[in-house]
Amino acid sequence: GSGSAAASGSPVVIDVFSPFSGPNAFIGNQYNLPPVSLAAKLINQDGGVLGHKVQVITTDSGQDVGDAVSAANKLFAQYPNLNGEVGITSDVASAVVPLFNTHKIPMMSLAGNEALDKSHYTYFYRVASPDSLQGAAMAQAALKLGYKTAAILMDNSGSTQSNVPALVKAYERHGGKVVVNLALASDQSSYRTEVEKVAAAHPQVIFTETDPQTAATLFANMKQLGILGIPTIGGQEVDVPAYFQAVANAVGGYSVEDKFLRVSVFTASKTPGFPYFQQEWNKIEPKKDGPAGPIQGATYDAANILALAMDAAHSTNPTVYVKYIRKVTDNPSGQVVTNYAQGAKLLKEGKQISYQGAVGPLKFNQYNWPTEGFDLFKLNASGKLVPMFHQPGASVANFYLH
Amino acid sequence: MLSAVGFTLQWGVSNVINWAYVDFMTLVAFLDYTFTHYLHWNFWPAAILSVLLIGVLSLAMNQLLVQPFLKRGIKFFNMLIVTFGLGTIVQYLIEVIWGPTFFSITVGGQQPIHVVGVKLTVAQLIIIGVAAASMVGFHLLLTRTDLGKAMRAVSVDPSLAQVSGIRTNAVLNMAWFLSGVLCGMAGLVLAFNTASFDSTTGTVYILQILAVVVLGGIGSPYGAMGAALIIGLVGEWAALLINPYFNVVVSLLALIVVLLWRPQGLFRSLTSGSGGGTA
Amino acid sequence: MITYALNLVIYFFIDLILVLSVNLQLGLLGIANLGFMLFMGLGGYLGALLSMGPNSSVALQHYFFGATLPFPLPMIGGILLGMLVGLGVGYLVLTNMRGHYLAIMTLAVFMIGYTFLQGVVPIVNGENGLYNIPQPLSAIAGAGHFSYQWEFAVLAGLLAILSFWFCQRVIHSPFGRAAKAVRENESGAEALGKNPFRIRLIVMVAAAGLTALAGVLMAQYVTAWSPPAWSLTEIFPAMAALIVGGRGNNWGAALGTFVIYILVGQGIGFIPIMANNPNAEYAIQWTIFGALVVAFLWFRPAGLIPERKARWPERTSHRQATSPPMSHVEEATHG
Amino acid sequence: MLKRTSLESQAGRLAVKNLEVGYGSIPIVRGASVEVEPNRIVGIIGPNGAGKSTFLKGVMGILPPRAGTVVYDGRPLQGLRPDQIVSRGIGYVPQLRDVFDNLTVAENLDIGGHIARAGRNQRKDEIYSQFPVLAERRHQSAHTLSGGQRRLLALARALMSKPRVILLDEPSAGLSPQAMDTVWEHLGKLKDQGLALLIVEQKARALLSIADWVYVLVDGRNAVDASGAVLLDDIANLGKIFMGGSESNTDNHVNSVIH
Amino acid sequence: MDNDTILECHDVVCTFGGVRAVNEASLSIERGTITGLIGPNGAGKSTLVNAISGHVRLDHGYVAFDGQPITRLRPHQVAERGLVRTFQLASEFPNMTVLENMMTAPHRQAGENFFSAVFSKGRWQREEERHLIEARTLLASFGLQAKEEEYAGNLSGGQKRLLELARALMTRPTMLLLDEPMAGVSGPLIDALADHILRLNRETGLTFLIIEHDLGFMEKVCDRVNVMVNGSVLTHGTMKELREDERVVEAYLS
Ligand SMILES: Nc1ncnc2c1ncn2[C@@H]1O[C@H](COP(=O)(O)OP(=O)(O)OP(=O)(O)O)[C@@H](O)[C@H]1O
Ligand SMILES: Nc1ncnc2c1ncn2[C@@H]1O[C@H](COP(=O)(O)OP(=O)(O)OP(=O)(O)O)[C@@H](O)[C@H]1O
Ligand SMILES: [Mg+2]
Ligand SMILES: [Mg+2]
Repeated sequence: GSGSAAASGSPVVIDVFSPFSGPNAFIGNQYNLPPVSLAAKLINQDGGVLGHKVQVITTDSGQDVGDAVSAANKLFAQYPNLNGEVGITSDVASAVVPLFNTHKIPMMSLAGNEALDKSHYTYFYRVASPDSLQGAAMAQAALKLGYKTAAILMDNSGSTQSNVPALVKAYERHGGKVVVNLALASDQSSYRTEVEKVAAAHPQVIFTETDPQTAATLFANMKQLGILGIPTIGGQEVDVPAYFQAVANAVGGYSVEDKFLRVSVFTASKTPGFPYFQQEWNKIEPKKDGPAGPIQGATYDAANILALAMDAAHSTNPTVYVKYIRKVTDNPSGQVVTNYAQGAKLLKEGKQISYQGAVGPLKFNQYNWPTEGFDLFKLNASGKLVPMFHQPGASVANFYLH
Repeated sequence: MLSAVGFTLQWGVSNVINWAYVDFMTLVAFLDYTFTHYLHWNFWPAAILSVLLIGVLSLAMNQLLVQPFLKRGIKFFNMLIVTFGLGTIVQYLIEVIWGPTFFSITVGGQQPIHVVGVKLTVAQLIIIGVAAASMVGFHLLLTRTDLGKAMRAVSVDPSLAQVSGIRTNAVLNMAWFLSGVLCGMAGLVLAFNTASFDSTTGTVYILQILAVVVLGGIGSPYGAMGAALIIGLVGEWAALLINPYFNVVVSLLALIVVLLWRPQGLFRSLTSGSGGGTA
Repeated sequence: MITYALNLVIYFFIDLILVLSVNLQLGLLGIANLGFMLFMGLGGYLGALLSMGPNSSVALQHYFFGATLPFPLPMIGGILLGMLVGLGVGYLVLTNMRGHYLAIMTLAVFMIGYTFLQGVVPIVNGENGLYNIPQPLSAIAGAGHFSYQWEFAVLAGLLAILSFWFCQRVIHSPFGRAAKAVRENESGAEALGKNPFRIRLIVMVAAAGLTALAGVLMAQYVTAWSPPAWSLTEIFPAMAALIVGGRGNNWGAALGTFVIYILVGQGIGFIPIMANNPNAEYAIQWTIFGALVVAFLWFRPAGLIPERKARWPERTSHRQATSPPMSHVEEATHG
Repeated sequence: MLKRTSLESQAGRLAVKNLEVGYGSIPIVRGASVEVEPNRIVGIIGPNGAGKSTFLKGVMGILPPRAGTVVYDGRPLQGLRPDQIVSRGIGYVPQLRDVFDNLTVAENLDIGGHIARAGRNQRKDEIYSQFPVLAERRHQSAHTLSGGQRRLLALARALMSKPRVILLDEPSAGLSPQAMDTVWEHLGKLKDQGLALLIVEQKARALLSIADWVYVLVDGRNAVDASGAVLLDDIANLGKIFMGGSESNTDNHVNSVIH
Repeated sequence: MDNDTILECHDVVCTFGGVRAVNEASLSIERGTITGLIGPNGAGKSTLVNAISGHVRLDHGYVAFDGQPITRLRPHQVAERGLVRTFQLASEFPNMTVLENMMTAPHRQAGENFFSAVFSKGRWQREEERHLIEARTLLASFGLQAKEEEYAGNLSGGQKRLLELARALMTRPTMLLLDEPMAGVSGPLIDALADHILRLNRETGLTFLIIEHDLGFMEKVCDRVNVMVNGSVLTHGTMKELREDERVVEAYLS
């Protein structure tokens, strides 16, 4: 690209607002910060946004809403010219999204909170479907595969538990039966009792979402009690390589072939931009942050979308460029681009674009979340994800509501 | 159970609730992991060395941190904060050194074996063996040696113990070393059992340990053993009848009920004489 | 900048109320209550429930009732709930328990409450917690966040000052003196006609009310309230503030709150090297926190502003600077 | 009258010279000297708050002396920890916290004999026969003893370490006249066995009639020292010495009481 | 019970495990007298006082004070009725100053009510001033005036005994139970305190029950002395009478 044009003036400041401490520190450290840094690096190689270098800063949202509100206020004070926000996890979203909205800072978040499903915060965008729809998608997938009785083993974190009501509702309305539903306290030394209960109920499928560490123990216990044969279905939370790794370690290789399924919010493998993202990712962070996964991809896209919207608006001013976010992602008349450099070039030429980066096209609905739908994958013996079928957004929504 | 006995020993003898205890439990897993994975040592040398290291660390903590503070007349609550601070530092040091991800130590033979109708893995059998052996050793130490009595004397009144000719410092160090070793063993057992651990693994256990120790009577190793059994059983039982998520609640309820009935815990503690009632 | 400064001021006021309440229990009375965050949690929840509208499917939260009460009723409700539960817990733990056993008992009560509220969604939305909590009197301020912060700061400030005054009175009165006597030597105090149970219970209930008030304010300020906001580890900064500031002294509590919550809690982030080391920030914060506490206990075990020797006018000629009898310190909490 | 031997090292002699001890920055004992040797009972008397207990704590290494020397058997003791001092053969019975409350009588004695294991059980039996009350209550917790029984136990505990010198801080407090006689008698026997005894007492008369030499400590300093018999003759004068230096002022006691 | 009896114990029994510390002890004390209680170590004197003051439960028997049964009252209730005791082992409030220890003592202080403590300072301030004067006068008479700002925990053994006594007087009791008040107090001071006690008794009619092993002191102050042996009251009389009583000599005076 036009790498020769030296970036000038004040930088474009993008903040990553995530937990960087406490038990969820891995979310900030592994899922959110590295992909945003990668995006910024690529953008800056390309000469920056409208000639401004992108500067990535971080804010630790801490362990609770109180910490998060204070951290946000400090952020506004320290960076009065904040241009955009990536991150904001579900545990603190309900408290800080209104604050960012008041300060008119465009946000790109992965938070699935039901509470924000019908939000009218004009600066708040989500790059993942709501948890409720995801729960419904898991139910739909199970029924499609013919599993009529299910156990639910979700950890007790807010982001997984919020799948459960929709999951149960949709599953049972369409003829399934939940035989066991247990919340798991995270990071225990053993889940034998829980697993025994599941074994005793003989479900055809297990819905499970936990953090990777809990999964390691859980699957080890499942192996000990000999119920690895029951298929498991998970969602966004398990959509990370670390999770697969943990499970593989615990059960000794990816021997869960065909039994380990997951509903993905993102359509990573279908997306044209994913190989490029993966290639760049492997260049900088081959080991430290693990292999590239869809969640990292989504976060990387989030940063690119903000930058492209600025390009399209010819302005880094949040109140101006926020209106261009839809125009660079879900634009039927735009030309498909798979990375920032391509998009920036076309925009400079006055053309319209439709960015399809590391994770599928993001078609935002009126509540600013993507409606593309879900895909069901299975993990094969060599640890690769193999797509099984697509669940269109509309069909899942219908399944959920009726 | 091992962990609770070690903990109760520290608490009983030096009157200190060591919040950092659980972080030492985590640390031992990381040490062992380092020895086996980076230095490619065998299972036993790695395990023994890491456990001993924790014992030494525990001793150092007593000598360098706890004792100087106790000498300045700082007790109980403030010590709780000191140890909590230390624990957090250990926890974050682990995070800085080994990173914020989780690790796993795997021992062979995860296939379950049926022992009198219960499915157990080889690892679990080893654990039970080691736990039983160390409990017997511990029992002998406390009842058959002068060190045991000296520990009790120090725990009741350190200054009087000193003017009775007991080398209080050495006795305390010994107590901390032993409980450090127990802590290390408990941490390893935990790591083998859990299949994965990270820098916060131990912290989850502080409550369970506290509950067991108090239920057993502070400073009473046998109490801790008994209470560990009771708490474990009540928890399992609750898990089967109600939701396993609430087994902590049920164990704690059991604790409250027992304490209301016997405010000094179930068992006579290390520090009270045989005639001791409530005082 | 002003927004952030105001934000800090508000946090200071709220944390001050919390630390003052801990000071009443721990400093004045030597009650080793490790479960006081439960009162904070309950206050926050009831304050929220009383001010929020009834649960509807639109709100997409799960809780069991919502009363839409105007200010200050939610606040008063929160305080009353705190006091009520404080009374119950008091009867449970103060009747025949002392020292370590009392501490663990309160911890157990706390954990039961915590696990329950976290695990049973329909009460207060479980782990996700409550959000969109209305802020008191937000109608009379302008629409912007900025001006409302001023209003909230004034409200929190008034309540903090009121709490401070209240605690001063409690501590520096014959009642406080009797409480101290109970702390120092229970049977001695009893022999002088003081009723230890009654004194402990009153202090516990009053402190629970204050803690709950801090909870209500915090929940209303951040507009959301979930279990991690009142988790077990939150007790440590509060206790550290007392150690640094000085136990048994309200001015000490205030200074300690400032040092721990504001200087250490917030100041670290401003050290330049922290900027792009997000995970180091927290680690360093805790390390400094730990080191500070250790240093204070070492060099100034009684805190920055130690418990004041009670002084009466006249006859000051024989004043001698002496330190408290160390071997007796905290004997009372040992039972 | 007793002839005082010179300071030169004599086996078993405990010599304290110009000792200064205090709490924090407050000096309490300001240069007191006391000597005791085997086969002797030496007493210290003085008004309340004179610094007698503080003096003993200084000797035992519980409080660090700021000045002065403590020499036992020709070797200095200052700078040693209390347990080291005990293992040099010096026993100590404190005034207040004197027994292990939550341990049984027997356990208290065992701990007393911690450093002298040989013949421990035999010594225990001797003590039981000397003080039958303790034998009766050997399995009872020390805190359930009566005040007097407790003092006996404290004394017995100190004796269990087979000391050569023993420092007693008010051994008679709380003892019935009968028990006191037994104790004095026992202490006399110990003296005859070659022990050196240093006794702080308030029951001046009893002490003076048994002690070979007595020091009067007022305001942290030696006021008078003489043989017990001499002071006993002049006991009326003792009150004046006491009051002269002490902070308490008895003259206005009675006058000022309007209750 | 005759009108002048202020304290009456009847067949009091206290057992601990197998030990009968107090065994059917009966005692009656007339208003305005100074009564002694002597007996060998372990006779049950302190336990009897504990039983009267509510610190120990009776297994049997009853105690009446001022015509009212107090058998099952809690210690603070007994104290509030004007029956105040001191302890054999020091029971000062160590981290409070000597003066503060004194100021804590008076019963039913207006400012001890939580609400008036907080909301109506005026109500108790006057009272505080009065107590202050009283406390200082008492401290002076016990030779502790120089120590008023010292932490009580830093007093010497004897000074703690004195403070204990002064603090008990500060409560304006109707009757005082003193458990070995003179143990560890220096000789000349004992004489002065004996005078003090006699004077209080004469001038204010304060009733005393004193446990002491110092017989000289007992002889000087007590109208009558009870002798306790093996948990029960063996006999009573003046000191002089008791010295002649063979049983007493055998059991106690040897
Ligand atoms: N809690 C208890 N458990 C067992 N025995 C006890 C308890 N309290 C007291 N005793 C026993 O009861 C007896 C009476 O004790 P008490 O303290 O009343 O004696 P006393 O007459 O005051 O003796 P002294 O003059 O030595 O103070 C003693 O033998 C004592 O060992
Ligand atoms: N821990 C302490 N800190 C400060 N001052 C103290 C401390 N302990 C004692 N003192 C003071 O030191 C002085 C001497 O005390 P000490 O105990 O040596 O007296 P004593 O001669 O043994 O008196 P008694 O006969 O009453 O036991 C007293 O005035 C006392 O107030
Ligand atoms: Mg003394
Ligand atoms: Mg007694």
